[in-house]
Amino acid sequence: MATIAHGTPEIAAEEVNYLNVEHGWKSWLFTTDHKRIAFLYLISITAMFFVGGTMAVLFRINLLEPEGIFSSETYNRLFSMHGIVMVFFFLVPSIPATLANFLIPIMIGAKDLAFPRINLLSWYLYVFGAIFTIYAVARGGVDTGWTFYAPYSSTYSNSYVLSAVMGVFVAGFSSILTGLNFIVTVHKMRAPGMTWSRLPLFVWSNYATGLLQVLGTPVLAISLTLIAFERVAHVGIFDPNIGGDPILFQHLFWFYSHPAVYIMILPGMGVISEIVACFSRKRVFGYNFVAFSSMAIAVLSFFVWGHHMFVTGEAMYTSVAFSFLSFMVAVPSAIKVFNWTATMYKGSVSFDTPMLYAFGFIGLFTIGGLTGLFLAALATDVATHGTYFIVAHFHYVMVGGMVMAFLGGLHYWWPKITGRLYPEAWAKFAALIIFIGFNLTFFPQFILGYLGMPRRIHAYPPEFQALNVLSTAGASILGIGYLIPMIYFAWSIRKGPKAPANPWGATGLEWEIQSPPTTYNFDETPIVTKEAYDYGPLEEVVG
Amino acid sequence: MPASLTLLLADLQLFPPAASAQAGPIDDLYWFEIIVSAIMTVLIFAAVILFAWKYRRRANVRATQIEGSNVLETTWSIIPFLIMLIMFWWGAKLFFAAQNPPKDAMEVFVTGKQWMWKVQYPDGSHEINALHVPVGQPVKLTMASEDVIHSFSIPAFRVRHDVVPGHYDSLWFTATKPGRYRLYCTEYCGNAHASMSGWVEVLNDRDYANWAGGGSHGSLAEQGQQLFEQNGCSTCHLLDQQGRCPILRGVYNKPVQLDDGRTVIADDSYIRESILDPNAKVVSGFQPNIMPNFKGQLSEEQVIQLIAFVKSLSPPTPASQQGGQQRPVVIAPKAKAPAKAPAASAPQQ
Amino acid sequence: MLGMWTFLITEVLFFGGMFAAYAVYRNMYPDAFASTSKFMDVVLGGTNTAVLICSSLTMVLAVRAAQLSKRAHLILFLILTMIFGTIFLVIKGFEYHSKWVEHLVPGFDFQYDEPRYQHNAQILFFLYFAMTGMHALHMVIGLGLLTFLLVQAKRRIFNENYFAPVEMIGLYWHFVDIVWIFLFPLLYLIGHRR
Amino acid sequence: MSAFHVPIPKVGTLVAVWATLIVLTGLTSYVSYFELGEWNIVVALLIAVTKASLVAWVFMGVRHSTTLTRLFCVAGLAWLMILILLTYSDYSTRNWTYQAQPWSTNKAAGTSR
Ligand code: HEA
Ligand code: HEA
Ligand code: HEC
Ligand code: CUA
Ligand SMILES: [Cu+2]
Repeated sequence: MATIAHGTPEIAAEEVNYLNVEHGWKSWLFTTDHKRIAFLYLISITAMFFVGGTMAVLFRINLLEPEGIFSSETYNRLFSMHGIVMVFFFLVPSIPATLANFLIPIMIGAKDLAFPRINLLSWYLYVFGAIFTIYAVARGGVDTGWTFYAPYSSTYSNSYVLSAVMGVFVAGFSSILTGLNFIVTVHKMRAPGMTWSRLPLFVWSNYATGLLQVLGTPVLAISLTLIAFERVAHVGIFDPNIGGDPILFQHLFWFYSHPAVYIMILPGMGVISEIVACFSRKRVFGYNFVAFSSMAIAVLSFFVWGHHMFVTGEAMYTSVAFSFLSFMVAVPSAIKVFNWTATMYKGSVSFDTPMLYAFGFIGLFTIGGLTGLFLAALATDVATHGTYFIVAHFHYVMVGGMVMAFLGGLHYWWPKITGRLYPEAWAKFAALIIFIGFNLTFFPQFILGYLGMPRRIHAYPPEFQALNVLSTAGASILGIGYLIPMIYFAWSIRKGPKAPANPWGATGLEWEIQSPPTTYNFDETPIVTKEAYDYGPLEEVVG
Repeated sequence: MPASLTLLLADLQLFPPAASAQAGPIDDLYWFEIIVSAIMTVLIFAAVILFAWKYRRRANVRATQIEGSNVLETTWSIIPFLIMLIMFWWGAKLFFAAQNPPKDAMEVFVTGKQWMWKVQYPDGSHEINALHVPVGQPVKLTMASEDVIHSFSIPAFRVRHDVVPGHYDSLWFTATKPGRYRLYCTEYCGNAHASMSGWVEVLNDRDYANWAGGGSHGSLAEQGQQLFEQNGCSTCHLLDQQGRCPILRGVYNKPVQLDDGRTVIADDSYIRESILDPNAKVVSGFQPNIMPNFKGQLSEEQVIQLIAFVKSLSPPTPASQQGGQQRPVVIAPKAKAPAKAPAASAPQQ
Repeated sequence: MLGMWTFLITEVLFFGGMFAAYAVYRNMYPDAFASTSKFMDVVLGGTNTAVLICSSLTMVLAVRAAQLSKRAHLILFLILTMIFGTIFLVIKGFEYHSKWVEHLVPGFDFQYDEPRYQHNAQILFFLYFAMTGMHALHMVIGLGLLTFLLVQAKRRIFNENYFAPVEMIGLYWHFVDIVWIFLFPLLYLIGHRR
Repeated sequence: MSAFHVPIPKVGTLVAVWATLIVLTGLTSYVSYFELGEWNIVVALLIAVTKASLVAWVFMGVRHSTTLTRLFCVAGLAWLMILILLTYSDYSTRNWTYQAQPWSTNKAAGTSR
């Protein structure tokens, strides 16, 4: 279709791969190659991450002073957009739409996803959604928080709620389509011999994520539609003045948004399973349990949404049930943490960058998850709801967990994706900076939260200043930490040393093909005879 | 800068004061959780570091492949789960205990609106973004919102409850330490959400008596009586003789028979609803659509005054103790309770 | 095919949000909801239910024809299905029109003759419009898909080895029918003749 | 996927199902004219479920489908039930109150005075 390589001699000499088969923007924008689409996604979500991150930096600056620096209007718009952009346009699509999109077909020995064109469509939907949202920002922003609670969002707010809601709605469909694609692909496209018990854990966790996306997202879509109706036509569905119940919106919203937090962690867990296995040169301890726990999380996560509503006047007995179920869903997470740790036992552990991120993930996710238990317990939730304790909790799991996993995975598969190596020393340095910056930013927020500092405020009592200053300092370190990989990745795409097919000595189909892969991944469909983590002879542990 | 730094650090506070009866027990749970978390975190960090170091990659040393172990898996599912059960049970117990106020609780009314808290006392005084309570006395807050969802929170008491428009929410505590504590709105409610905060003053008995003594305006019930006249309620609701309308004397906290066969207890929420949406529950034997709808004409504060007046028409009997705001000891449906015959839906204990 | 089923699951939950809202509000305001039944035309609703069931039958016959490579039958049944679908929408249109005339459209000068239920009935009418509207939207999309099938059938694309699109759109069509099977009793038959 | 032997439904079966559906529609409308209290909705829903199952089972071909497809159908319904039932559980139990033994007033008073 597009003009074939009027490329430099250097490129012409290169093996043909998915990056250089075709050139020109058309070959990218109309591609149906899952790898190219993953690349498009990678660029778009990175852009959105920096949009969201810049907002975070701005409002963190505001929080240096107790009385605030910006007006409350500005501040409210900043954190709302930060939440919306980060959740719906960065973290939800982060690993699934990039790494998993790239890797699932390869890992299961397929040429592409089941529906390549739907895959492209989902990217376009994502972009449309993002445009709507950016448009909302440009017009003056949204000030409802990422949770869009009625009746504030439906009746009172005079910001650009509609276009933001539209944006999220459209992006939601993009997410549904990605999930649908994964589910069908995993069911139908596995290479001969790739049985369920041989699937890499990364595939398992993304399969579970797909279920969450497919089952949860439509409910978000409908609840946002109802908000939109209410805003446009004042139909009264969430309007207490005519007997509508604002709490109903919260039920519908959290029915999606709680499972969504697992959409935002399961793929990360999958990445960590791969990394830990590879850099310990060992099969994952308790493969079945790790795989099964992903599914358990996916199913159980739909039973706990009410834990966001303990203080809204939700019925007492319902709250108790939701509290109990929230603890249930924590068990499979615990299983995973223990299994990763056990995987290193008697391994051969190396400290390459991806592994450093995996360490970071295990540590920070544990802290974030354990503080989730504080919130699942009714009495301590009452004491901390709506405060910075919550903010700290979810940044620990989302940034300390998922973003770490995303970066880890990106480093791990970077050679495969681009065919280039990144500078290891810089990468280690950045990982360290990010770890330090992260803890400095968010640990003080636990303390602030129990002291009672509410979230979403632009001005706060002076006695909280010291901790807030610490937190802002941490955020700037963190910001710099995120810039470094940006720079060396950009460098590496053009100038990085060529990567071999299997730089880490890892197992798995993706490492058996060239880096970067050709358009159809495999010359002929592979026949799988081994399990995913075949690092050598086996020894049973008894006991 | 060091000077300002020391200033900052001088203010540095790491743990909030515990100034209510429920703060202590909740803190105990909190500490339990912290200790469990600390132990787990340390264990996991230690294991990760130990394994990573001990089994670091060396030439000629290969990893030992291990399949897994069902015994281990079961252990590390069951033990955390048991620990979590403790957290669950403990948290739920405290939560249950925080549900219903004791019968002798003093009642204070709170109205949240963008962006302030208005506090009204039974004696008729009111204040904005401030709450005065006596030490050692259970206080029940009955809270309404004029517009969006707010959330009333006093960190030093470890209490918090959302205030959702459309009905009453409530909250109670017993302050134990005289002093000034912050109160906040912790549900995002728009532009000035941050300034919807103020102070709770816990006073000892003498100070409280002094503070409370100063009221010159009539009591809440008297203010309500005025409204009752001004809004023409008195034209229909004659105090002692029944016209087209039910007599309001003695109604409060008594069961009311509705025209659709249900029975509800005439508590605050029921009376509020009777004023703002009279047709929602029509008293049996009366016509719907007669009583005008006062929504939009009365603010939540005024409704509170009217309720106080209606309440004052039901003088406390020995059975219903002081103040009249007691809840029946038996489990009774809250008035917001939609549908369902109470007999069927009220679980015993 | 699996893709279609997965998609239908998302549809179930999409409508599910509204069904949940319905359940909640009906539980809250049973009388107000019952009072609206006099505005719901059981005859039209029932007719529409029957029309949709007929269209489901013709649809499944169309699929069968495709499987057997009976092109003429396929085209016939597709057209019949589309006719039934159109009848449904026309009837729906009449119903909407009468609601509009009676000021029963929430957000557009809503007026209810029983002041007692003015407010709460509005919620039911909104749900009515949201649910049936969303359903009608699906019908319209379905008609579009059927047109597409028709064109392809005319072009002799389908044969006994290739008829997956017919099957898939058939599934979609039946699903839309099922949604209506629930909407009918919930919206038209509540507290009927009370 | 589709090229293989798909069981072709008999026209007779299809028409029989169609007839049943029409009859059930009539039945549910008819029953709604009786005052059965709470049972009205129960009957209406039972009939609706029957009709829906018939459509799914025969028209949508679930009866010939793989276990996987059936699993997906069941999952869809199960999740719908989770959504509706758990939400409903909140609203239907709001009026269940519970008089706990609160931190006894005496104790609090005792410590503070
Ligand atoms: C990636 C995202 C993510 C993840 C994975 C989690 C995981 C968990 N979350 Fe979190 N949560 C959020 C994102 C996330 N959360 C967000 C965004 C919000 C706020 C939304 C808003 O209001 O804006 C929130 C809010 C939130 C609340 C509501 C608070 C409130 O608003 O009042 C609650 C309450 O129960 C909660 C609980 C939990 C629990 C129990 C887990 C569990 O899954 C955690 C399980 C993990 C572990 C427990 C750690 C590992 C286990 C061990 C090491 C074993 C040892 C353990 C023991 C011995 C006990 N979360
Ligand atoms: C999903 C992912 C996600 C991610 C990755 C982040 C990342 C960050 N978040 Fe975010 N946050 C949320 C999700 C996320 N957040 C959500 C859902 C909310 C709730 C919103 C709501 O209440 O509605 C929230 C709210 C929230 C608050 C509470 C606001 C309030 O309630 O008032 C704070 C406060 O500190 C905060 C801080 C940060 C910081 C410092 C980062 C950092 O990790 C960001 C780091 C990134 C960068 C810094 C950008 C990259 C670097 C540059 C652009 C270079 C320039 C910068 C420098 C040189 C300093 N976030
Ligand atoms: C035009 C006549 C009219 C006016 C004015 C009126 N009411 Fe009523 N009220 C009624 C009737 C009739 C009923 C019984 C039917 C019902 O419950 O709606 C009633 C019922 C009530 C009840 C429930 C009583 C019970 O026994 O459960 C309360 C409380 C009440 N009114 C308070 C007020 C207040 C306060 C005002 C003024 C702000 C007011 N009413 C003004 C006619 C009136
Ligand atoms: Cu009121 Cu926030
Ligand atoms: Cu949650």
